[in-house]
Amino acid sequence: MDREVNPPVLAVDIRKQHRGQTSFVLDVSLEVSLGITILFGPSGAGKSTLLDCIAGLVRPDAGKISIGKSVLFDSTMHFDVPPQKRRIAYVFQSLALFPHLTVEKNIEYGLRDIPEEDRRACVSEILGDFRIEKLKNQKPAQISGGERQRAALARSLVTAPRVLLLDEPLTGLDAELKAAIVEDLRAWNAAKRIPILYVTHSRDEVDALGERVIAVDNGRIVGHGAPMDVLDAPRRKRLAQAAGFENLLSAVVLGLREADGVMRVRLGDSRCEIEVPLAHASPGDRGQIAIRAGDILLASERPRGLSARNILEGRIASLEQRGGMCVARVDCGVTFVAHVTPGAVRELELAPEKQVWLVLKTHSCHLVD
Amino acid sequence: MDREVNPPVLAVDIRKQHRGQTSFVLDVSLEVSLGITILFGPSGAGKSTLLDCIAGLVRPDAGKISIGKSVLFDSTMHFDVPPQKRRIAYVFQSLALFPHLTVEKNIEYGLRDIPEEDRRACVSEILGDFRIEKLKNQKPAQISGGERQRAALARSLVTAPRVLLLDEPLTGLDAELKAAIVEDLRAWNAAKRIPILYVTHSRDEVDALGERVIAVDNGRIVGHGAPMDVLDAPRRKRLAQAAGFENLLSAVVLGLREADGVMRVRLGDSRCEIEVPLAHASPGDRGQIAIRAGDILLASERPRGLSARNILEGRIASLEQRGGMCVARVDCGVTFVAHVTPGAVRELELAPEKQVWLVLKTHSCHLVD
Amino acid sequence: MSSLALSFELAGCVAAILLAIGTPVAYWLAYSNWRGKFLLESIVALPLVLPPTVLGFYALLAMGPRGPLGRLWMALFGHGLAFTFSGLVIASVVYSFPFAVQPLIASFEAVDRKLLDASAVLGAGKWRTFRRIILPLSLPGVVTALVLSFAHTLGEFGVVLMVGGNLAGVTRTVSIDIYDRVQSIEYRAANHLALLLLGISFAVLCLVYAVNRCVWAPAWARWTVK
Amino acid sequence: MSSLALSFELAGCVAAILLAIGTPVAYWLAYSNWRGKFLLESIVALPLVLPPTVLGFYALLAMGPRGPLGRLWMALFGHGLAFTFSGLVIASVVYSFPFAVQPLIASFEAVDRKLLDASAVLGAGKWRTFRRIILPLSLPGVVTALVLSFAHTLGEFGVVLMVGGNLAGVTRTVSIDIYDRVQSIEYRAANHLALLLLGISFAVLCLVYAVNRCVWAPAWARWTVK
Amino acid sequence: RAQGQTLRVAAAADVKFAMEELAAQFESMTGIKVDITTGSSGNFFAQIQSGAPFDLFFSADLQYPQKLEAAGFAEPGTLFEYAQGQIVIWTPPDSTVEVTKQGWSALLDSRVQKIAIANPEVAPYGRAAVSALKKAGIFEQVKTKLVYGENVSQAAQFARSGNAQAGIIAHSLALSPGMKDGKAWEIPAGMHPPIEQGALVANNAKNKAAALAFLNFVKSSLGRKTLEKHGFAIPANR
Ligand SMILES: Nc1ncnc2c1ncn2[C@@H]1O[C@H](COP(=O)(O)OP(=O)(O)OP(=O)(O)O)[C@@H](O)[C@H]1O
Ligand SMILES: Nc1ncnc2c1ncn2[C@@H]1O[C@H](COP(=O)(O)OP(=O)(O)OP(=O)(O)O)[C@@H](O)[C@H]1O
Ligand SMILES: [Mg+2]
Ligand SMILES: [Mg+2]
Repeated sequence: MDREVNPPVLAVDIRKQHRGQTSFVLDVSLEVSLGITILFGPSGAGKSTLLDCIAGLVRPDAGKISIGKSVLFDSTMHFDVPPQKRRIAYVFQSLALFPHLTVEKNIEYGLRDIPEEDRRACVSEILGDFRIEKLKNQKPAQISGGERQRAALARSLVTAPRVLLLDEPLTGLDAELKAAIVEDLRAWNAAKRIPILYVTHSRDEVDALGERVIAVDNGRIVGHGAPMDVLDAPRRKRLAQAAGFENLLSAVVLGLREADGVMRVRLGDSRCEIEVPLAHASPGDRGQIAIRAGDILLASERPRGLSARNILEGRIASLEQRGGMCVARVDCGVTFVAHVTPGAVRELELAPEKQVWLVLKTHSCHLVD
Repeated sequence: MDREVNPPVLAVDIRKQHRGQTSFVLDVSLEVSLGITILFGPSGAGKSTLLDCIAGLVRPDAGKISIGKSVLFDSTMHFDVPPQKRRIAYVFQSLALFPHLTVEKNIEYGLRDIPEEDRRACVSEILGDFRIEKLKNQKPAQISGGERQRAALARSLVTAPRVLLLDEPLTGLDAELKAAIVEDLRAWNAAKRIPILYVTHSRDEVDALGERVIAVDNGRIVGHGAPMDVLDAPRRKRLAQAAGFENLLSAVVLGLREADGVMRVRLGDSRCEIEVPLAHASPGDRGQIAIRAGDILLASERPRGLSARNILEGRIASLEQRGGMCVARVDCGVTFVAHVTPGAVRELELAPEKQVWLVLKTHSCHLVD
Repeated sequence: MSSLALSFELAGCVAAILLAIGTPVAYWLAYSNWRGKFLLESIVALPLVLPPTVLGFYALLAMGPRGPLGRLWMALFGHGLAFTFSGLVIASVVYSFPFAVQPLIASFEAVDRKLLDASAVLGAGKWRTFRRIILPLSLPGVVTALVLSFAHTLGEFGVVLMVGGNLAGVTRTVSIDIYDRVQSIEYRAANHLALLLLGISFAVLCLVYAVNRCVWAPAWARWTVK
Repeated sequence: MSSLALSFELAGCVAAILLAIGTPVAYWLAYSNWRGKFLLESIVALPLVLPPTVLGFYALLAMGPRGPLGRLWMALFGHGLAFTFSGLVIASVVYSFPFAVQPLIASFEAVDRKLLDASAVLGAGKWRTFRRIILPLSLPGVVTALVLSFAHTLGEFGVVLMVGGNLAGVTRTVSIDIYDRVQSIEYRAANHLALLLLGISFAVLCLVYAVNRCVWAPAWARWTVK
Repeated sequence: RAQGQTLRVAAAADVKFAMEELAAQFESMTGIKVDITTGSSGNFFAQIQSGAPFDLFFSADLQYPQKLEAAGFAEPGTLFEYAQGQIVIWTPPDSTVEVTKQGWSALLDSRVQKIAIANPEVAPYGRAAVSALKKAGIFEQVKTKLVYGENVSQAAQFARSGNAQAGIIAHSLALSPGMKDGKAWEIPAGMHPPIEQGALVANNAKNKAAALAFLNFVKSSLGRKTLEKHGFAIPANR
C-alpha cells in the first residue's frame, strides 16, 4: 500500500459488534491514503458499518480512528468527536435526502460559513455538473431514483470535507450518466486530494476510479492493493466469484519456470495443462485457477502465430444466447465457460459438437488459494 | 414483438404528466407479453412513473391499462381498480420495507389467504433462496443495503401476482449474489410465466434475463424488440451512450453489398473505411457508427488468417491504466478507444507511438441514425 | 375510596371510547383529499375553548327533557341521561375529543406514504394497511392520545360536576371529592386525596410509558442527544 | 369586550411560552438515552390528573406571600404573583404543559433517524439539525401542540379563577365571564359570549390549519382515502 | 368626594344581584366605583389569605369570615352579619306540579324525579335545605331524588335546564331575572337554622375609609331594604 510522506491519512483500527448481533463482527485495521480507495466486498460484509464508524454515526466497541494527527475516536481515552465536528462527507447508501427541502436547499445544507454569493455559485455549478439544474426546485419525493442519487452525491461533494465516504453512489444510474459523473469524481479527486473511501460492487467503477482496493469479507479485511492485484488475482474463492470469474477450476502445480515468471498446472483430473503466472507454490501443491469467461477466445481452426501460450482443443458442449452475448460451454476435459459475441458465433459457425480451440492468455489465469 | 395467442398480456396505453411538472410527460403505449421484458432508459426517462401507473399508485391523466381481458384502468369509463385489487407485485426502487416488522414478517405480509403451514414453508424457502434466513428476525434498520434489497425482492416474489414489476431490483448486490438471484428469477419466470417488467441500467442484467427490451427516453418509447436489436443496434445517439458504446464516430455510406449483408462506410474525414452490417441507407447518407471499446482487438503486427474484415493500421496515441484494464487511444485518422488487458499490453509491448493494427468484427459496428 | 375507583373507571371508559371513535375520525382527517377539511379540523378542537362548566351546562341542556339527546335517551332507555354514569361518559367524551383526535391526526400524517403504497401493492386493503402499518407506526401518537384523554378525564371536574350532580358512588369522581374538601377548608383531607390520586396516576402513566418504550425502543433508539 | 381580549392575550402568551419551554423538554425526552426517562414523561402528564381548581389552589399557595414562588417573585419584582396577569400565565403554563409536550415528543420521535445522521455528517450541530430538520418535519405535532395549548388555555377557568381572582380587566378571562353569567342564570348573555368566543376561536383555528395545509400538503398529500 | 376611587368587592354568588344594586346606589351617592367579583366563598377564603386585592368580602356564610378574622386577615371590628339567606322550592315555569299550592308535598310527587340542592357538605344553602327536609319529615323519602350542585347556583341550573324537576334554592336566586318566571314556594324561615352571611373589610384593603363607608351603607336602611328586596332576611340582632 503506497504511503505518502506527510499528508493527512485516514487511519482506522476498530472493532464493532452490532447490539443483539452475534454472528457479525467488524474487526478491521486500515489506512486510507489520498485519492480514491475502493472498498469492495459482498453484501453484508460490513462496508457500510465501517463507513458509519468512520463518520461517527456508529460508535465502535474499541479502537482508534484518526485523520493525520487529529484523533477522531479513541476508546482507551474515551474520546469521541461527534459526527458534525469530523468534517467527513458521507453519501449514504440510503441517500437520506431531506424530504421537506428542495434539491437546491438539500445541496446548500452543508454550506453555511460561506458568503451567500459563493454558495449560490457553488450550488449552481454542481447542479450543472450532475445535470439536475432543472430539478432544483423539486422535492426528493418528486424526482426519479437516479436523480435522487445525483442530488445526494452533489450534497456531499459541495462541502469541503477532510475525508469523503461514498457508499455505492452510482448504483441506479445509466451508463452515460455514470461515465459523466465518474469523470466529475476524477476531476474532483484530482483537485481536492483527500482520502476517499468508495464502496461499490461494480467492476466497471473499480476500473474507472480505483487507485487502490481494500477487499472486505465478513467483517475482516481480506486483501488490499492495486485493483488488479486484489481483484484479478483473488486469494479467496468467494471474492473470486464476487469479482465475476465464471471459471473456477481446481488445479495441481506441475512445475515452476521462474525465469519466465510462469508455472505449469494441470486442471482437475483431466490432461489439460496450462501456464499461469508464477506464485509461491511448489510442485504438487493444489489450488484453484480463476478465469473470466470474457478472457477466453474461441477459434474454429488451430490458431497460428499468436503470442498466447495456452491453446486448448475442445468440443462445444452447449451454446446459449443471452441477450447480446453467447455463452459457450466447451469441454476440453474440464468444462470452460466462454463468452463470445453472436457475430463470432456466426462467423466461426459455432454450434454444439463443433471442434474449437480455446485461447487463454497466461495473465488471464489467476491462482486462488 | 412476439405475441402469443391467448395469454393474459399486459396492455398499457397511457398519458401522465406530474402535477406541477411541465417538462416531463409520460406518453406510452406498450404490450408486455409473458416472460421478462426489460425496461431500459436513462435516469429520469419515466420508467418508475410507468410502473407506478401500472400498479395503480399513480393515476394516469388518460388512457387504458388491462391484463388480458380484465381492465384495470380506463379513463374514458372512469374506471380505476385500486392497487390492492390489481394483483400486481411491485418491487420499488426505494424498497419501502416496513420498518417495524422483521424481515420474515415483511415477507409474510402479502400472504394471507394461505394456510399457516404453507405460508411458513413458502417464506422459509424464499429466505433460503435469497440467503437471508439468518436475518429473518432482524428489522430493516438492522440489515445491510444489499440484504434489504433481497428482502424486498423476496417480499414481492412470494405472492402469486398476475404481473410482476421490478424497479432495479439487483442494484447494490455483488456479482456472486446477483448471479444467484438472476438464476432464481429465471427459474421463477419459467415456473410462473407471467408478464414481468424489469427496470435496469445494467447491460449484464439485460443479457442475463431479457427476452425483450423496451427502451424509454424522455417519457416515450424509443425502441422495442430483442435485446440485441434494441441495445446493440441503437437508433439514437443517447441510447448508444446509455448502452455503453465508447466509440461514436460519424460516417458516410460509400456503397452497399447486399449479397454479403454489409455496406462500406468511411469514418469522419479520414480515409478509414470499414464494413458494417447492411441498413436501410443509400450511398452518400450520413450517420453514426457505434463501437464498444471492448469489441476492438489490438495486434502488434498485421494479423493474418483471421476472419475479421476490418483491419485498420494506426498508432497508439495514449495508454492509460484504469484498474484492471488499459484504455488505449489509437489514431487511425479518427481516434478509437479500445480496451485491452494489461497482459496484452505487456505481451504486445504496447506503448504510446507504437504502430498497431485494430481488428473490428463487422457485427461489432452499429449504425446509429 | 369509591370516588377514586369511579374516576379511574370513567377515565378508562372515556379513553377507550375516544380511541374507538377518534381513530376513524383522525384517519379520515389525515388522509382525506377534501379541500375543506381544515374546517372540520377546527371544529374538532372547538370543545376545548369553552369553559368546562359551560360546556357541561350546554350538555345538560342537550340531555334535559327538552334536549335532543335527552329525548333520544329517554325513548331508548326509559330514563334521563343527566346525573347518570352514562351521561358523564358521553359528556367527557365530547370534552376530551380534541385531546384524542389531534395527536392521532398528527401521527397518522407522519407515516411514510411509500409504505402505504407498498402495503396496497401487496394486496392489503385499507383496513389491513391501517391495522398492520399505520397503527403500529403511529404508536407514539396513539399513546399520547390515550394518556392525554385518560389523564384529562381523571382531572376533569367542571363538566362532570355539571352533568353528574355529584352523587356519591354514581357520579362523584375523585376530582369533585378533592374539590369539595378544598371548598370546605379540609385541606389535610384534600391533600391526602390529591396525593393518592397523583400516586396512582403516576403508577399508571409509568406503566404505559415503560411498556411503550419496550415495544418501541429497540429498532429506533439510535439517535440520541450526546 | 375586554375579557375576550384578555383571554386571547393569555392564550397567546401561554401557547408561545409553552412552545418555548416545551420544545427543549420534548427534545430531550424524545432523544435522551436515559433509561429512566419514562418517569419524567409520566411526571409531565401529572398536572392533568388534578382538578383545575385544586391545581389552582396549590398554585395559589405557592404564589401566595408564604409560598416559595410568591416570595421569590416579591424579592425580584417587589410585588406578589397571585392575582396578576403574570401569575395567570405561569399557572396556565403549568397546567397546559402536557398538552404542548406530549404531541411534541410524539412527533420528534417519528422523525427518521437517518436524516439526523445526514444532517450531522453535513456539519450541522444539534441546534441547526433541530431547526432545519426536526422542527419542520414535526410540523403537524407542533401545530397540534399549539392548538391544544391555545384552545385549552382559552377554555381554562378553574386555575385562572383560583389564581387570578376574577378581577375585571386584569384576570377576568372570557371563560370566567361566561361562567359567571351561567352561574347567575343570565343565559342569553352567556350564549352570546360563548358564541362570540366560539366564532373567533373557529376563525383562528381555521387560519392555523389552512396555513398548515398549504405549507405541508404539496409534498406529502398523495396517499388518500379512496 | 372620592371621585375615581374603586372598591373591589368579593361577593358570594347568591348576593350577586343584591350587591350589584347596592353598588349602583353607593356609586351614585359617593362617586366611588364598586367592582364586584362573584364566586365561591371557599375560593375567596383561600384567595384573601393569599393576598387577593379585595377590599371587602361578602360571604355566603359566617364561618369563612370568622376564620379570616381569627387569622388576622380582617380589619378588626368590621366583621358583621349583613343578611340571612332564605330558601324556596322552585319548579320550572312549564312544570305541571303546583308547588305554590302543594308546598312540601310537591317534592313527593312522582313527576318530580330529581330534586336539585347545593352540596350540603360545602354549601350553607345545601345544609339548610337538608335540615328543612328533615324538619318536614320527608328527607328519607326524597333522599334518592337528590342531586347536588357545587353551589346553590348550580343547583338552580339543574332545575332550570329541566334535568331536575324541582330545586331547593336561594330565594335571592329565585328572584333573579333568569329564574323569576318559575314557580317558587318559600320555605318558612323556622324550618332550618339561619343561613347567616357575614361580611368584613380585608386588612390589606387599599382604601379602608371607602370600604367602611360601603359597609355602613349596607347597614343603612336603604341597604337593608335592597337586601330584603332581593330575598334576604335582615338579622334581628343588627
Ligand atoms: N411526483 C413527481 N412530481 C413531479 N415530477 C416527478 C415526480 N416523480 C417523478 N417526476 C419526474 O418525472 C420524470 C420521470 O421520473 P421517473 O421516476 O419515472 O424516472 P425513472 O425513469 O424511473 O429514472 P431513474 O432511472 O432515475 O429511476 C423525472 O424527470 C422526474 O423528475
Ligand atoms: N443496526 C444493526 N444491527 C444489527 N446488525 C446489523 C446492523 N446493521 C448491519 N448489521 C449487520 O451487519 C452486517 C454488515 O452490514 P453492512 O451494512 O455493514 O454491510 P455492507 O457491507 O454495507 O453490505 P451491502 O453491500 O449489502 O450494503 C450485516 O450482516 C448486517 O445484517
Ligand atoms: Mg452497505
Ligand atoms: Mg426510477
